[in-house]
Amino acid sequence: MSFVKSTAFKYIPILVFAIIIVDYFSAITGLGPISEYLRQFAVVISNIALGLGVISLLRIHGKNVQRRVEGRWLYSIVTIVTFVTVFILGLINVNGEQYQWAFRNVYTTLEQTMYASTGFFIVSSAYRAFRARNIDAALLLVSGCIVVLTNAPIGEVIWTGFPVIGDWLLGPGQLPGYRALMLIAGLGTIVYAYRVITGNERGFFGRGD
Amino acid sequence: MIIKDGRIVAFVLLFGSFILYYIFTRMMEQGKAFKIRRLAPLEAMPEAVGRCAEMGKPIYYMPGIGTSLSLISGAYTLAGITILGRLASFAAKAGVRIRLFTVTIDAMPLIQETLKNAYAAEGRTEMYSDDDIELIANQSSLVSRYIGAVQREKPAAACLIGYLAYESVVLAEAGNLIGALQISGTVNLYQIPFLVASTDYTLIMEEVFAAAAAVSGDAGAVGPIAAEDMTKLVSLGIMILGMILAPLGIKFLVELLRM
Amino acid sequence: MAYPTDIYGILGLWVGAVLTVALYSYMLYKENPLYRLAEHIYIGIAFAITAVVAVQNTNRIAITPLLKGQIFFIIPIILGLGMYTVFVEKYRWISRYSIATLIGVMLGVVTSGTLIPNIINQINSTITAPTATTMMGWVNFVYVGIGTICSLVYFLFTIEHKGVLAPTARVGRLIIMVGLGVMFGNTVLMRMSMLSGRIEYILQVLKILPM
Amino acid sequence: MAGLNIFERLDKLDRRVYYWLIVIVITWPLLTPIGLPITVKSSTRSLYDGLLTVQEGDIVLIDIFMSVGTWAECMGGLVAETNTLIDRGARLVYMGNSFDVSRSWDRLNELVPRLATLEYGRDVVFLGYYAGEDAAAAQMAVDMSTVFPADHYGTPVQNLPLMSDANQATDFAMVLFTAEGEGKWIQQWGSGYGVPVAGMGIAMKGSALAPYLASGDIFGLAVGVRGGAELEALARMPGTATKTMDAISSTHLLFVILIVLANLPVIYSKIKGGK
Repeated sequence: MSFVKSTAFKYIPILVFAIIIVDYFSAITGLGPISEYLRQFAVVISNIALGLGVISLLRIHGKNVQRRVEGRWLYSIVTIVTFVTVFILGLINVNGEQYQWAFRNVYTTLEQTMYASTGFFIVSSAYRAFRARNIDAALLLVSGCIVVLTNAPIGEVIWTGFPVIGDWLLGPGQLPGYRALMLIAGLGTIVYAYRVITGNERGFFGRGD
Repeated sequence: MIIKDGRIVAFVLLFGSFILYYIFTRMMEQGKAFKIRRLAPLEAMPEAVGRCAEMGKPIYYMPGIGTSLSLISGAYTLAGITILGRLASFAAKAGVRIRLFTVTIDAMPLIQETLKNAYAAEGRTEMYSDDDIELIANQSSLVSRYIGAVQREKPAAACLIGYLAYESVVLAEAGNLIGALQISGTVNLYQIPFLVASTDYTLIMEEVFAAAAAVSGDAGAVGPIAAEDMTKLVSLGIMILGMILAPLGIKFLVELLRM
Repeated sequence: MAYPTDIYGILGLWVGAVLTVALYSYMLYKENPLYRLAEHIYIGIAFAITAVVAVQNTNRIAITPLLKGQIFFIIPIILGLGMYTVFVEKYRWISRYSIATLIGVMLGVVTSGTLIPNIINQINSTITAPTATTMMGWVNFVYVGIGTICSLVYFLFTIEHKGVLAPTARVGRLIIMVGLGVMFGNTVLMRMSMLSGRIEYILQVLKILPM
Repeated sequence: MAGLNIFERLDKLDRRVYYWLIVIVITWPLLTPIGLPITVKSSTRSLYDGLLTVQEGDIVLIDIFMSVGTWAECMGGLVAETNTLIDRGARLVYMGNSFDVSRSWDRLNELVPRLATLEYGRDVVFLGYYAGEDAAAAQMAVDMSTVFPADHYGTPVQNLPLMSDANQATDFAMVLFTAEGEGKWIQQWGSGYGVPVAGMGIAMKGSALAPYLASGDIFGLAVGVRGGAELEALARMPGTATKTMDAISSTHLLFVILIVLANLPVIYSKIKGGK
């Protein structure tokens, strides 16, 4: 039993990896569906595991309410009530009017708004990063600004050269940097996969600990 | 053909690399020393933890916004969790609380065990609390939660290491605003400029994986990293050869790589 | 689309507008109770909606086929439920099997998804001669090729950047900076279009702009 | 701040100042549009030209990969594409793998009222959400009905006449991606079955897809909201993307001005340090 508890699971990643990768490379029929099922299994496991998040949410905010943590518990009530209400509405009928109303007006709005907030932060980030302290930073700054002026119609109005240089930068200009980064990310990922497969990555499925 | 057309080179690449990694691991076990390069972001961890201890503040950790361990982003999340283990041992020594925010809910058991093990190794099991791991449903709600918490709690340091997307600029700027020391790392190349701009130390691309290896430091982890440079040299060799052949109109290499 | 006339429609628009303002009050003012309210609504509703989708997915992918006789779909269901053993120290080893399965799938997906797009295609595109045999085509070919080689040299870490490698790595670094600048500049476009979308929405709710 | 010169003050500028400036420069052109001319990039033109090759009755697959968060970036282009394809008499199959895709579909219907004039099931179908990337696309290429036994509204595909003509990759005249997720179509449908692939990507796709465009793997590409505005200009249907372009101009100009301002202290200290 202790083998099952502490060792056997370490071979599962190798087994699953082997099935998917053999299916990927070889023309053996029959493996394809198994490999596809494994991927679906992962989706199911993840979806069922979402409940862990719900438990965490209810526990953290439930505690805040229970202990009347100052400045927090009222907000925690909002979280719990929102969650419970919308979840139940969704379970009853996902196409129901109330659920769709919440989806459309609350969820969609918050998603779009939060995502768009990057518009603010990107400027303050650039304000600090785009300083020509040395030639490296100057290149970052100049290429960034030319692309910005290429994307906006006003750039062309200021100088017709911007789109010409900008289009070159967007095409071949940035390509070597992009490629090199893609390459090293790829090579690094393969090494990492090897380390996990051979159990040299730490964590509970590794050799250590 | 046993191997599908168009995947022969990929097959050779994958298993060729694996063999190379194995050889280097063995070489290292037999006493050959490979220097793994200095990774400033990793070395900054004690400083970050020290700052938190001094100011009596927690350190924030965010292993990215991958939605599941089973996706490609899962690899980066996993590396982020390994690095978390390292941070946790520093934090345990200094008695600094780690607050973690994540949307990778299915990684929760792994995160839990990583923290528990790190604390236990320092004899500080009491430091672990489930409440310090905050699981959040999706990317954007995590952003709202994180930047809100940053302002209210004002952590002295923060680590953003894993699969990061648009939120990197928001989280990093929010941390920057309160003057937190920030360590970041991602393999998503679009986010690199923002992380470099807004955080103090950044692990760039494969450095995230190298850092995860440096954490353990044994032959099985470091050997493959040294071998990786060999695969880069091979890629360089092919590209140089190809650059010479192309103007001569010889398409042999290009055709070969398509196999 | 016209401005809604029914009470729910109008209420919806205003709720949306208030939430938008609430979130942006963080940036334009500071962290405040209104922001905090929006944040807490957000984490609640995001979980509710994700959970509803998770229930639907589980039903569609696993439970329906299981009930139709595809008995092996019991495996992921058991593994998924196994995740919950983390709360009971004695049985938490079961959750390791669930995690191990996820990691196995990840390893397969990662390696099969990286080899060709990230590595082989990148190398191959670099050494493929330009189709248009113009002067510019070849200039770009040489620039991209040499640039990629230099940039890759910059990322050689166990081999010291000495001799011919030193200037090569330096050029590589500069070329990477250009690439990062372009990515930064390009991202600005998307961020601003989205922000503009939000501001337009508020102006529409206020009836300053037509819907 | 006393005792600081102008450059040092600039350096310490509260970030809220420029956050507010952004709000102002977006609002202003929305209220009083300037309408700067938009030059069409060649990649957008090839996309549009490709749409014009569609013949009456051709079936086009449109993958709405965008989440609701990306509407401002991609909806304008999607609307222009849809309108152009309706003009050509194409039959349209929509799907998407963002779980909120049905919201995007509803929004598209609001923005293209003509979609409602088509006969659902014969001229247009919304299949709804699908999960997975390459595996899903590969499966669809062989047998669409195994991935989508029913459409979004639960109608079995057997009851949708359009879907009996569109059950595998070779039945389709082209695939258009929206926002992201183009890789699977290029790999599985483009390379695999020779189905022409194109579409509109988020701004960052401009860099990422440049090589695919050069190699002909995709026949056209509209990049971000700018690409959307170019499509609208080509189709002579100015819409949401065109409206946004003035705000894009003003914010981008502000961005560059701020960068220049940010660099003044650097230059100043260099000059001062050099003395």
